Amino acid sequence: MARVVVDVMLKPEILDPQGEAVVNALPRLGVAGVSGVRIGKRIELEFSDDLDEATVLERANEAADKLLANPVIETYTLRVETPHAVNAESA
Amino acid sequence: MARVVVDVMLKPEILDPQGEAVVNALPRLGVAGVSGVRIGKRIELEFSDDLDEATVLERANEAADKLLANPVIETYTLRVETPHAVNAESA
Amino acid sequence: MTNVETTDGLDTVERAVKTADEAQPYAELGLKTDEYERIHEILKRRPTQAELAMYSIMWSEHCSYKSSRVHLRKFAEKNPSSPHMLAGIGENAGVIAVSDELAVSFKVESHNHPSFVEPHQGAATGVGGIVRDILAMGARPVAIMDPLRFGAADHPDTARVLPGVVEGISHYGNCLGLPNIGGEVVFDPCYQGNPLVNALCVGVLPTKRLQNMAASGVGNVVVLLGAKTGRDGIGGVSVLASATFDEDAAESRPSVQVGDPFTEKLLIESCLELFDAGLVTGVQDLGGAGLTCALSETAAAAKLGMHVDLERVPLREASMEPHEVLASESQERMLLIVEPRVLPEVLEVARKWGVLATAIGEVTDSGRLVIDWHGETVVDCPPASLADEGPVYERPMREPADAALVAVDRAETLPRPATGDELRATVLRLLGSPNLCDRHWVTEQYDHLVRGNTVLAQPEDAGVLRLDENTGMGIAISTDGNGRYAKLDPYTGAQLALAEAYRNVAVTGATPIAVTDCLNFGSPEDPEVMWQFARAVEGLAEGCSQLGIPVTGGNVSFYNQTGMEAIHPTPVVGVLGVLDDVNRRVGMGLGTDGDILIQLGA
Amino acid sequence: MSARIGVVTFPGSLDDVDTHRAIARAGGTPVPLWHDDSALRGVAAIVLPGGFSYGDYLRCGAIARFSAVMETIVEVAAEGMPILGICNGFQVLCESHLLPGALVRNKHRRYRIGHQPLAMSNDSAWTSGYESGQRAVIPVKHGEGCYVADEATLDELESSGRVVARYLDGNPNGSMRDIAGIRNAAGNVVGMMPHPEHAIDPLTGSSSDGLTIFSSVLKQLGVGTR
Ligand SMILES: Nc1ncnc2c1ncn2[C@@H]1O[C@H](COP(=O)(O)OP(=O)(O)O)[C@@H](O)[C@H]1O
Repeated sequence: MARVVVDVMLKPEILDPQGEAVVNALPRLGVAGVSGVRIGKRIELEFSDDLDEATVLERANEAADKLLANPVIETYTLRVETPHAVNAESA
Repeated sequence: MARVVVDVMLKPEILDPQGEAVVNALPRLGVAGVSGVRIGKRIELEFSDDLDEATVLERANEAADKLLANPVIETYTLRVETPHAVNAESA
Repeated sequence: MTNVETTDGLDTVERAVKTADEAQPYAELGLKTDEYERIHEILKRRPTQAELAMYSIMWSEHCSYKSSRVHLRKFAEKNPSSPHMLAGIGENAGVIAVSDELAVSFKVESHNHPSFVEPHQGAATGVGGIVRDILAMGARPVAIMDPLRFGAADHPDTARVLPGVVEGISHYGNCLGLPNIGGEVVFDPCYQGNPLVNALCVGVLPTKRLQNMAASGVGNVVVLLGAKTGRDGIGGVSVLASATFDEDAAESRPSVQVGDPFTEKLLIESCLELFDAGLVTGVQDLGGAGLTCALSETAAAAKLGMHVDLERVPLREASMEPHEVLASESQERMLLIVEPRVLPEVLEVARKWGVLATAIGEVTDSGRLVIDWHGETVVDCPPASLADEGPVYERPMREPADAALVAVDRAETLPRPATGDELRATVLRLLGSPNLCDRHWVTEQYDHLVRGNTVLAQPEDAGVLRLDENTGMGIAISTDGNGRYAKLDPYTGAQLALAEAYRNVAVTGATPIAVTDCLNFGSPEDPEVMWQFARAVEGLAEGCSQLGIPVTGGNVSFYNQTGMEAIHPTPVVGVLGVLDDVNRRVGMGLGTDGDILIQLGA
Repeated sequence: MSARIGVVTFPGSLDDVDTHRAIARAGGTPVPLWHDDSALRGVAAIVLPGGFSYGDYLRCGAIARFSAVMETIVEVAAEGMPILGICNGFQVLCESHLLPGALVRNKHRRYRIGHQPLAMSNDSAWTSGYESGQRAVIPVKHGEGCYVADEATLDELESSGRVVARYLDGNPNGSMRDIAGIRNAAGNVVGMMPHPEHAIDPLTGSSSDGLTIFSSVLKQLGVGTR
């Protein structure tokens, strides 16, 4: 099964109230040294097996463009993820 | 500046209504072949420069463990991100 | 701290004098040549970039009311004099005494265009903006209402805009803890490219807590309270980007503002605590025109001067330039004027609520608004020239060409159902109309219970709130408007909107006492639109005069049009009434079995 | 003197004013507690009210859990002091692990308000005034009230009678087993999504069915449980 991960983040100049709230909370839990936090979405799309990587990426791109990200305030990146190796991603 | 990315996802057995909604909406937008969608959070933590990678990872782990993820419903993974190479991540 | 990158090439007053002939992009900023020349006359030199930004903003239609001002005067002229009116047109919002101790502040405002661009954030920040207006009067915001207009219900764009708008209002209002006690949802193709998102807020204050915007008291400190300042909504002045910015950066300047209701809630609580402690001399909300508007209006109102060290403003992005800081529409900020001796107490209250507070300047007796950036003066002008002395136009007006046609199409000439079957078909068509359908999908996303004083809310004709738990004294509010009526005849249409809101308030058992209005129209540069506007204002002013209740404030929204196609003229009217005892309010449902139904009126 | 019941105000708490009113209406003395102050001011019971503490950012209740007052509350909860979390307060109690499970986004994904029929149980500090199984109509209003827990936890809650309120006539958020509220094993800590403080007077709410929550705890405190 092919999986595409779409990361959707607020554009850097857009206020991220959520990130602000977390950055302010961290010192209270004793976690020092964090100067900024941005919170976005990680969206995992599972595609049916019979599609090749190019098709999968193209469709994921379309999904991101039309639905997953709001181009007015967000940007997205996407990548195919190798199954069973969540921590070893590459573009 | 060191950046750690924490990905927080709902555990597979927890219902993800947003993901469900996206799966159902995609065919209507003309995007076929997506069999499943899970929506989680991508949290970017910026650390101050003077911290080495080990410290940064340790603190990020503490933040994730205590605050960023709720172990009852979520799991998380984290990684240090090389600046200026958003699409070339590795653990 | 000196930041070489930004001070480099900084357009200071000194530089403006030396480079008198430098070309400036005033036209791109929306200023006419004669307006630009007037700025020269006022300053006796060319404006700096920062000044140019400020004049372009303050002299815009949105801030200066340059097209509407001559007409809005009718409200003041016709207003019945009322001893209960503590603040009226010209203030942030009207304030009306409802008992010996209590007063109510209310106002309706538009956030139409931003809500089309980004429905959720546009609508959310619309709520945030009107709430700060009410707060600036010293009132605790206690409820909101949302008159909305969308395009055709089955148009794909409505499917994008409507859910986003409702979600934005729901999220911001609910998160602030303000019950939503009413509003309107109307569908008409004329709003397709120009949905109307109007928001009303009502607040309550002990009469003695009434606040004032004037930056009075030479030596008093100017404090900026609330969120950090970012590049929100500075799209309008981005042509002023200095050469240090590449094109990418200019492109990325957002015209969208993102709201943070959590910060607004803390801002409300901290301001109220400061007001109650008597620590505030003057206060002004930061709305559409950000610091530019707040600094110039507070300084102008006191007829004194002000000195600001602009680099003290806490920024979200360090690379911001002075004109950007001045133009930023970052949400959730208030400007306070406080005496130096109470500054530590003020900062302590802000700290307690977790709200940023920064002293950025002081009141002077210079009669000028002087703004420095890292020690160099970038603005030096008379504040009234920005706030009160903007251009005023008497725009040409012309009765719409289709007026005769519209008038000919009279009700009597329209086909009517003659048989039972036809009547049945008509009823079914009415029932199937989106304009008469159940509003539950919208209203169940709004908290109407929070604060525990909501006596009537959706789907009632008017919202009713209890203000005094001991006596049961309360208020009723309704907003109404009908663009189709106003299109047929703006004068009568405005009066019908007033009459409907008035009736809706009266039927709860309340006595109507005051009016607010949001006038949503097309382009004032179109003489036909201008005619509609003038007629609507006359109708409303005359109607209020006949009913004996004053217009206490409101808002004008022009340019609601796509190409040559303007929306129907849409005056939205809010009426406020008082009930001695909300326990005796009358709801709209039928009572009990066997009750007698009586029709009153025509 | 009537019993002192604390109401915590976190940044972003909203229904704290309503909770004060409800406690007073039930005959108690409401005492404001501040998130940043661990002092409990001599209260005999505590309510964590509804609202959007810390804007509900990240997860509802997640940040509030780390406030000074919560540290003390975790301690006194273990000693048996009655603690009630309403809506956002319920979320805070789950995040603090004083109650099991979690509250996630409503299945229909929207914030929704409604007058909700519930079946109440009567074996907790806060519900003892209801008849067992009594029907009560109390408003719900939330976007993230879908109660989830693993099967073992759910079975344990059911078998030990720890479900204190269950949705009737339709589940407003998709919560597992129609759970609207639960208690801890000892019965002193209760969390519920519905808002009893909004059901104390038919003038401003759907009923006065919620008043029993507050009178229950006052009665219990009156007989000197603590
Ligand atoms: N349609 C109107 N009817 C009555 N008063 C109006 C109307 N439009 C604007 N005003 C008044 O003109 C003044 C300036 O309006 P506005 O610029 O919206 O205020 P603010 O400075 O709060 O943005 C306010 O007092 C407002 O109440």
